[in-house]
Amino acid sequence: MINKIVRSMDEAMSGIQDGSTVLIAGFGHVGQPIALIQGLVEQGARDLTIVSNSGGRGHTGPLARLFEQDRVRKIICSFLRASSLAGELVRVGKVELEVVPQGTLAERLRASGSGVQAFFTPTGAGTKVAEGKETREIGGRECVLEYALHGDVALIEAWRADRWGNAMYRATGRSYNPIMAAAAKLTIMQTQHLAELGELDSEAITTPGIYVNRVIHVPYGDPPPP
Amino acid sequence: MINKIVRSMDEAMSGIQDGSTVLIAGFGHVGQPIALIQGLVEQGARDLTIVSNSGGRGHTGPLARLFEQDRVRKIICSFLRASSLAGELVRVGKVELEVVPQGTLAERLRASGSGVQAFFTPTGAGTKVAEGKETREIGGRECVLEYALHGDVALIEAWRADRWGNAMYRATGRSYNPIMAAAAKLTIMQTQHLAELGELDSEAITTPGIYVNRVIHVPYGDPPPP
Amino acid sequence: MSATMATAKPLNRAAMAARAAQDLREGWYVNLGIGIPTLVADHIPSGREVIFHSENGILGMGPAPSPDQVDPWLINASSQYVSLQPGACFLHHADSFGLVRGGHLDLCVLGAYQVAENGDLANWAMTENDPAPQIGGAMDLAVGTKEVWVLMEHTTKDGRARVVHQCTYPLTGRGVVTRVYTNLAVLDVTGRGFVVIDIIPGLTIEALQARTEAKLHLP
Amino acid sequence: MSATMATAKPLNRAAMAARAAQDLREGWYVNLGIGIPTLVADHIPSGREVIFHSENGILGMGPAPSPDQVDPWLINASSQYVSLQPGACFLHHADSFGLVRGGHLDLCVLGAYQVAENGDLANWAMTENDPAPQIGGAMDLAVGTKEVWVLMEHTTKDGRARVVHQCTYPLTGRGVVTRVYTNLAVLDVTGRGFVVIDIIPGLTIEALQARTEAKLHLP
Repeated sequence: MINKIVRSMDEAMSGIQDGSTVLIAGFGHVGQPIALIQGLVEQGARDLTIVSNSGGRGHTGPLARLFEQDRVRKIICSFLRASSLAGELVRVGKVELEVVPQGTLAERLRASGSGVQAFFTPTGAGTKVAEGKETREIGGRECVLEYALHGDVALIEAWRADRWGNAMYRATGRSYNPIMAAAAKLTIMQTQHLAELGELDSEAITTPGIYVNRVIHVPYGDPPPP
Repeated sequence: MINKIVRSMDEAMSGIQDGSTVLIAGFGHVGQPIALIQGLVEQGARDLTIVSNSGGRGHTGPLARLFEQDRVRKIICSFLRASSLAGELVRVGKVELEVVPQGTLAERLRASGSGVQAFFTPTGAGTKVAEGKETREIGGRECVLEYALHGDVALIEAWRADRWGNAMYRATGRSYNPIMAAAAKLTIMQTQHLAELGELDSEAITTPGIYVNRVIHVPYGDPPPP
Repeated sequence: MSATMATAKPLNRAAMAARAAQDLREGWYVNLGIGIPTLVADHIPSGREVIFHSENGILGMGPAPSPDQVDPWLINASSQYVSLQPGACFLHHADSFGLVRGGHLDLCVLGAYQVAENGDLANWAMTENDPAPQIGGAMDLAVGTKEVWVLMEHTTKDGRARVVHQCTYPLTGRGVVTRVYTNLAVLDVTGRGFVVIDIIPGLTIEALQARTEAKLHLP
Repeated sequence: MSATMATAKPLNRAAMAARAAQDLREGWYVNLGIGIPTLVADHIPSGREVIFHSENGILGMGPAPSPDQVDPWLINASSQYVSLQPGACFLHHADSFGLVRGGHLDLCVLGAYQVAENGDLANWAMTENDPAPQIGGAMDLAVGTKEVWVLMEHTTKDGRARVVHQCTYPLTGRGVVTRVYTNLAVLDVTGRGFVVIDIIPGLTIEALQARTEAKLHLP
C-alpha cells in the first residue's frame, strides 16, 4: 500500500544534502511551511541555495535561523527587505543574491515541474534583470530568455492531504505551493489535516500526489499575524 | 452589474470574423461544445483556422459540417484520422494541416494565455515535427523552440458557470477547456448548469471569469457515446 | 520658482485614491499595488462592479474584514488581511502571474519613484545597485496589464520632480505607463509626452509645470 | 529461415499484457497507450497499488465500469468509458502533459511499429508523408517518462521484423525505449543493444533471432 505519511520530523528531513537547492513555499507567512523550515534548521544541511518569494522579515522565525547559522550560500527571491537578516547578509557579501521578478520566478518553477527547459517572457525586458540575458523580439515584443529553476528539495504546506500525497490548500495558502511541489526531486509536505484516500474531491485536488514524496501531519498552527 | 450570460445563440456568435482562428475544446466528445460548434456552422464565418485536439471522426457532427461547407482553410491538431472528413480534405489538399504533438499543442495554448511568447520543449526533438524549427541543447537535452498559439475565438463547454463567467468542468470534460478559454480574444462558453454568483467554491473554480466573454446556458446534453 | 500654490490645496492620499477610483469602469479587472494604490478600492462609486486581483492568488478580492471576520489564511500582496467578493477564486502563483503577463487585467495602479514622458516606470530601486531589491510583481504587472496607472506624490518630500523627462532610477518597465495621478494633477502619457487632463482647483498650469521636470502639454 | 516455432506458442494479447503487468512496481505512476497496452491494467497482481494516468486528464484511472455505472463525462485517451481509483484527480491538458513532460511518470507502455536497438521508437506513421498523422500524446510520453516500455507483436502480420537495427518509419522519439515486450520475448534496450531477458517456452534464441532484424544479446 502506498503510504507517503511519515511519523517524525527526522524521517521527513532525512537525506537532505549539503549544497541542496531548497524551495520554500508560501507568500508572507501564509502557506509557509514553518514546521518544516524548523525541521531543516535542526537537520543541519549547509551551503544551501534557498528559493523563496522573499527573504523574510526582521531577524525572527525559522528562515532567519538558517541565515543566522551561516547555512545559506545563496538566496533566489523576488523581494528582499534591507531590514531582514537575509538582506543584511547580502549587503555585506556573506550571502549571494539572485533577484527575479515574481512572475518570472513562478514561471521558472512551473517550467521545471512541467518539463519546459526555458521560455521567452516580456517581463523585465529593458531593465536591469535582463542584463546579460539573451533577448529576442517575438510577436512585436522584446522578450528575455529565462530558464527552468529546479529544486533538490521543496518544503510545502497543505491544508488537507491524503496518503498518496494529494493535497488541497486554503485561500492564499496556495501561492507557490503547487508549483514548488512539482519542481523538486524531493517534495516534503506538512499538512494541517489528514484525509482518507478518496475523501478529497477529485475536481478540487490542487496538488496531485505524484509530486509529493513525504507528508507529515502538523495538526496546529494557523499562520502567525503578518 | 457584470453579466456575461447571453440569451441567444445569435448573440453568442456575434462578431466572429472570416479568417478567424477558432479554438475548439474537448477531447473526444467529452467537453466538446457541440451547441456552439453548431452555432458557428449557422453563423457563417469562413476561411477559418480550426485548432482542436483531433479532426473528428467520420462525416457526422457539427465539426464535420464546417469542413463539408468548405469553411475551413487550415486545421491545427495532434491527431487526424484518415477516415474523417477533415482527413480526406487534407489528403486531397483542400485543407491545410499543421500537426502538433498533443503536449506541445496544450503548452502552446497555455503559453498564449499566460503571456509566454515561446518555449523550449524536448518533445519532438529529432523527429519530423522538429523539421525547420530552431533547436538547442539545454540541460543536456535537445529541445525544440515552439511558439504561443493564439486564438481569435475559443468555444468552451463548462459544467457549471456564473454571471462573471467563472466555471467548473466535469471529469474529463476539463481537458483543453481551461487553457483554450485563456488563449483567445473572444471566449464563448456553453454551460449545462448556471450558478448564482458566489455559489461556486472559490477553491474549485477552474476557469476564472476573466477569461470568459460570453456564457450561454445549454441545459441539456451529456456527451454522446464515443 | 515664481509659481505659487497659495490658493491650491494638494490632494491627500485618500483624495488621490478617490480621484483615480472615479475613472475605473464597470467590469474591469484591476490590480492595486502596495501603498496609496491599495486605497483605491475604498472609493469605487457604489453599484459599480469592479473585480480586484491580488497577485498572491486572489481574483475577486474584497475589503479589509472587521476584526472578528479575519481569516488568517486570506491576505493580499501587502500581507494585509482581506475578504472575498462573491464570485472570487484562488490561483496558484504561476496561474496568477500568467493572468497578469497574459494581458488579461484591464488595469493596474502602481506607486512609483519616477515616471518619464515616454511611459518609462521606475518603482523598485533608487540606486543602480540596490543591495535589497524589491521587485516583487511590479515588472510583470508593468508589461502585462492593458493600462498601467501610477498614483504618486507629484514631487519628492524635498521637492524634486517625479514626473520627468527621463528616469534616472532603475527601470521597472519601458514605455508602460498610460496615466499618472498625483496630488496635483492627472496626466496622460501620449505620443507627444504628458498631457494634463485634470488639475486641482487653484493651481495654474505654470505652477504645475514648475513642479514637473518633463514638458507638460494641454489636451 | 531454418528456425521453427514447432513447440512454441506465441503469447496472445492478454498474455502479453499480463507478462508486462508482472513487472509493474507498487507505487508506480503509469500511462498505458492505446491498444494492447490498455490491457495491462487488467492484470496487475492484486494488492499491488499502481496509479494510472490518462493524458486526457485523469491521475488515478480505474477499470471499465459496468454498463449501469458509466459516466459519459469520464473517458480515457482511447475514448473508452473508465472509472476512478479512490484518490483520483482531474487535470487540464497543460497540467496533464506538464506531468508527462516533466518526468514525473515512472513508466509508459506504448504500442509501436518499430523499435531500434538504440531505443529509437516509431509508432505514429508508416510513411514519411502520412497524410493523416496520429501523433497524439506519444511524443510527449516518449521523451518525458522515466521508463518507456513497448508492447507489440514481434513481427508484422506478413512476417517483417519490428525489432530492428534502425527504424525506417518516422520517429516518435530518439533513444527513448528501455524495454520491449512482444508475443515471443522480453528485451531490454542497453548500451550494447537488445538483451533477451525472457523468451516464451519452446522458442530458441536462434528462432527468436531469425524473427528479429537487430542483433540479440544474452544477459
